[in-house]
Amino acid sequence: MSENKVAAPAKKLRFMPQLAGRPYLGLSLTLAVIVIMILWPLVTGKDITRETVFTILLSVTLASSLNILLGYTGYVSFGHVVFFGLGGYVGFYLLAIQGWSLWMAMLAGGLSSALLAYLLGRAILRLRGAYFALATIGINEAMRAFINNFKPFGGPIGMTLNFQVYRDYGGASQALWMVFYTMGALTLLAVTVSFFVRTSKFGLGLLAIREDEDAAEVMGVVAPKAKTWAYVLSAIFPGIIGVLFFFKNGSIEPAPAFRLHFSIETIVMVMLGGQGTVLGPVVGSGLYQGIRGYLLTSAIFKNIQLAVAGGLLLLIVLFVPDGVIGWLRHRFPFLRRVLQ
Amino acid sequence: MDFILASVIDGLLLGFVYGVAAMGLTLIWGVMNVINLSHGPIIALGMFGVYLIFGAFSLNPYVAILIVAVLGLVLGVAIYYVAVQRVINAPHLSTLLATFSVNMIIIGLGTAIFSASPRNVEFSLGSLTLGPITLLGTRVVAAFAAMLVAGALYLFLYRTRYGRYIRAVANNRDAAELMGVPSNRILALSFGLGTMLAAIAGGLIATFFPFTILAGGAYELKSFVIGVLGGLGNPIGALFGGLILGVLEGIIPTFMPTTWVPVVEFLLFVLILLVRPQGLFGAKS
Amino acid sequence: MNRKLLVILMLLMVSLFVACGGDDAAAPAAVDEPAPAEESAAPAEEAAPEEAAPAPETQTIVVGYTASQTGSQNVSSTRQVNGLMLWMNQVNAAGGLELSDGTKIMFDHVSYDDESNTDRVQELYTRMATEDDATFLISPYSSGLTAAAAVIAEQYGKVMVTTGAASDSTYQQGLTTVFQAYTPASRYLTGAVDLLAQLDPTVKKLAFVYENSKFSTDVVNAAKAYAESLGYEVVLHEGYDPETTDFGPFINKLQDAAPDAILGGGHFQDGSTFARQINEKNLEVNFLTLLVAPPEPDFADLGDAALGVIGPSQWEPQAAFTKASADEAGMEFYGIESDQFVIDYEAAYDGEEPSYHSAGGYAAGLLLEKAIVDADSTDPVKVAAALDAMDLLTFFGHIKFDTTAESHGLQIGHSMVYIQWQEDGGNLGKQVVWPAEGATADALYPMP
Amino acid sequence: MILQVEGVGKQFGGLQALLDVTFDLPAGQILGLIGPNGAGKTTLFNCINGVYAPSAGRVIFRGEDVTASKTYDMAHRGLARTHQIVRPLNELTVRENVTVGACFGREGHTLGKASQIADEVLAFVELSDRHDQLAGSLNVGQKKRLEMARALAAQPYLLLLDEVLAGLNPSEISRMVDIVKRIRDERSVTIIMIEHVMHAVMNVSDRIIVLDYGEQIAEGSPEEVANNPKVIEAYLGDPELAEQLLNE
Repeated sequence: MSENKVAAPAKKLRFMPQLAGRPYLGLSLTLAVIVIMILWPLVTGKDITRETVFTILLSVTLASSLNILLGYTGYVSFGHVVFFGLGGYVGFYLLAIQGWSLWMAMLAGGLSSALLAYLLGRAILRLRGAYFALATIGINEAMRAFINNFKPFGGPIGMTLNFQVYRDYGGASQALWMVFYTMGALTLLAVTVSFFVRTSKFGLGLLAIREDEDAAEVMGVVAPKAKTWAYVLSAIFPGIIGVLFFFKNGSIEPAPAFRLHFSIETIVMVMLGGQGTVLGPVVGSGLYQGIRGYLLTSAIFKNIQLAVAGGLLLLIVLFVPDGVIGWLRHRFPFLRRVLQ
Repeated sequence: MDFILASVIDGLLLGFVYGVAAMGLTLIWGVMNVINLSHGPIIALGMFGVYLIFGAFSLNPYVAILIVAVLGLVLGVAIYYVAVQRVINAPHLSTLLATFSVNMIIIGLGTAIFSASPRNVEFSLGSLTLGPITLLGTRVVAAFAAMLVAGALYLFLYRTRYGRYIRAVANNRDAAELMGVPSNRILALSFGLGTMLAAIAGGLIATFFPFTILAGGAYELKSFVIGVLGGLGNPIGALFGGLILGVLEGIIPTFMPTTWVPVVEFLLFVLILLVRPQGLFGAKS
Repeated sequence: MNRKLLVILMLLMVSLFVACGGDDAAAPAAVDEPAPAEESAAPAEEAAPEEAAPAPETQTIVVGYTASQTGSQNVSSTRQVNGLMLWMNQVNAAGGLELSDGTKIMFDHVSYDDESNTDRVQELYTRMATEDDATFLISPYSSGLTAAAAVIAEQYGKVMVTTGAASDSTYQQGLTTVFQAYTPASRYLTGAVDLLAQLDPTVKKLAFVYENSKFSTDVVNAAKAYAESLGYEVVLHEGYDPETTDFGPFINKLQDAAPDAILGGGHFQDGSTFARQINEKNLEVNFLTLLVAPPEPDFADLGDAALGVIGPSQWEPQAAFTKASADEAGMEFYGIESDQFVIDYEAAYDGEEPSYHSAGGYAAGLLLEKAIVDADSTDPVKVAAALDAMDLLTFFGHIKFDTTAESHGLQIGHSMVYIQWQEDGGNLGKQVVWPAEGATADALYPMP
Repeated sequence: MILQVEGVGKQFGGLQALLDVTFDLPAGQILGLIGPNGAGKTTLFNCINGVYAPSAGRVIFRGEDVTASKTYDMAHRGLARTHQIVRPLNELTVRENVTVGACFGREGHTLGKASQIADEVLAFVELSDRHDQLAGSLNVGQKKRLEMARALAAQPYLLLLDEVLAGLNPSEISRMVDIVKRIRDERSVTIIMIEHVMHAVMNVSDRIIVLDYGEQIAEGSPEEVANNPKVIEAYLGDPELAEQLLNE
């Protein structure tokens, strides 16, 4: 390992924003990119652009959240979709059956995911490496199977929303725009949270855990607590946007809510952009959705889009494990100030 | 009573086949600490292999399984050299994602070629009625075949030179290398054996259940559960793990709705990971 | 330094825009339709509408739908699409529809493969409603996928005629633009219970083993309530997950509960597998009714396992819905007659026998056509109003929609028939066994 | 007394790694811990700083019983250590590594204050010019000093140094010995050091404890220990060689 690092160019820039010349440049850049994305559908005036950007924003939020655990803390959560699904379910139940407002339901969805993460965290974060990854898969599958049998949540057929609900939000087409802007706001918030975690003392502790958990503990990082909070933080936004997503969908069922593949796609986005960086998940999500959209619609690749995506992933894992942003940071040290 | 007996026997017969699938997964983990996320698609390829050979040449499915086994071995070795070798010492995330990308490639190509529509190997060995219990011929044969495979694996690992090499590499790769074991080739062979077992399990399942190219996913998850039950890295433990899972799948539906089976399975899985990660029968530490 | 930053900023934006824009630019390549044999001969107009007819009066209406070309629903879905395309080709071959102002309406379609996957359905219906400018939508096959599509139709205010989607619950969500061609799920098995009562009044114990899907759950909930109201005892009531391939546990439970009759199933794949495994396991059963699978001609592939199995059907070739029968009942008749539909369908698809899914597909198109004619317009609001007002007989049967706010669009005119696979001179064949007035044979009871 | 170790023992399965180790350490001393490989020195460190829970005995730190505390508790209480095999946080910069020590150590400083301390400590161990390099890219000697800096940044009361001289060349050794002395003198940090480089440990230690097969076989001033025949026998094996070493 160490031989590789010797070759790395000397870094001249400082990492901590409060010490750097312009502390929030990286954050501002990232947020600017997202704001432009949010405004893009207004420019084109097309519904389909809004739908595409919505998908990207959703991915950015999920990827940025996962990055707190995966990139900063070094724990591979393969079943992270469990928070999306559970939050979505709790919120949807409150919304559709109990008649709560969307906002309260989203809050409740986020909180229930956070609570699940807190309870789980104390138990499964003791596991390391592949064992942790396996446990997260097990939890997701157990949760899916449980919800599949849980009658208040509709069991296997899930729940549907009565369309009258959209009237409270100005009709169906108004509601779609509202959902979109809410998604945008949440994305900005999630990325901002990710940035402040990355540049905080708490975040430094997480990075130390990622590099060497035992050594970090010897230095005084209370790893069990820090890991649990990282887990909780990485669960909140998936829970909130789960509610928003299924509100938009109008129905929720166990299979789409707890689709393991969805977690893995999110990991791929984080990897593609560069794990452990703030901008990485944003770029990774955009790239991934762009590639996926292209493959799905291309005449040549549409039938084998999954295979092509798999091939790309393999190339990234084998040859660019640091992702786009990680690679740029290594290759062009002067970019480290901007590409955080 | 008949009801419970019939359920347990059904479960047990299936359990042998689950065991073979899980042996493949756990062998790879034991030798190289890689969780093979392409396990499911390879099981599905085993199913399709038998389906195609049976359909095209009208070969007996059990002969077809022999051919599928060889192909599975070759495929596994190829996957090792292409996708795994380079990241074998990298953090777990890399091997997980590398094997997952193989999963995507197989599923992607498989869906394009075979579509996601269900298939059936139209093959029957009739059934065997013993008092209140009716056993399907194909399932009985599959259970025997699974026992044979497990026995052969045991003999291979403990009675042959390459088997000893594999165990040596599993134990301590560096030390084995120093003693002159060609560790990279042994790793490739182990990966191939793991996928071969998966393909065989798929072939056996295809003789009695319908399947799609996506069908392997469920058996992959079962293999995780079994692997953890029997101790990850312990192929013989996996066979017992398979039997336990099979019996659970038989017994649970006798007193609660069948759809609760996966809830119990996965809770057990997480619980064992937390409490006894070395599995019920111990494994390499 | 600032210039470098600027360059990076621009690069990032460009890459993201490419990512967003890529989706806008290209549409998923439309699926290749299973080409009906007559297509090549028929619609020359379709190929070059501007030249064939004077431009101002011809309007081409795009109908959007997805098909499960792959995935678990592919058998039934393919039949449904075949039926729909037969309708479209026939309308276009006949020169389209003519409105009172002289405008000619031609139909075109846009469709994608939904892979029997809910997420895909929503993505694709959104695309059809926005990007592909589909004026009207036809549902995908199956209640689960249709519920997903209905949300999009409602969100974008598109009229959608559903077919192959019986679940009642979808229509109790406050939909306003979705109309159901099928008899709803709640009336799928009630007739089977009546049939059983007639065949053997001594029977008391029933078992329901059914797929955990929207459709089958709606069916079984209604049938169970009905059976219990008639004094039947339900000794087993259990759902199985849609991807189930091993019915062993359920068959063991059935053996243990020893019901006189088994009702249930779900869709084609699981239903066939269930029937096959019941047969393999030599389960003693007198009366077996399964959803969806038995009426499909492909069910005959099961051989012995199919014999005696009963299934509810939305339509059978033997059904005699003709102009004459409509006149007799004092109802309006519209479109093709049953006999002609069978002949045209077999001619178009190399002798493939139509199933009720095929008929449903054709009927969905036919209803849309009729609504446009009645509305004398393609305006969605007017067409929806015409559908609301519709009450007529077609080759598919009686059609009338619920117009109450609670269950708007629910089919209330149409009703089911029941078929059973029987042996006739060594050949397996479907016979209509219920209702008695339309029966072509007596039901085999107990089943062989 | 800053540290009291009372009858500490540690067993791994059938192996008795430590048996009944007892000593007191007054503040301000440098205590040398020597013994052959496998004598249990690092195990003793691990029992003191909470990596292992001792199987027997008590550890009292600054008057409080801290037996079987977590490592991070010990860090917060003012105990810091280095590792025999260095454990840099490879993908973080040198400065970030040291900042971690300051942030999460005894004082639990804020990020801003911690990085000031990091700069100061890096200057103290003469690593300032490397502060922006990734820790993984340092050479062994630099990594040893990084370990030391990280531990110091925590501003501990007691510092456990595990073979900080191993693998260093003679000039690096004298530089490091100098640093160790200055830590005690300028920063009034009490130190226990495990060391194999005899002349160095004899030179800096106020007192020395000798372990052999997990047992404490001698304790005393460097001279006493060096002349203890039991020590010479057990640890140094060949008395003549021992003498030679001592005279170096």
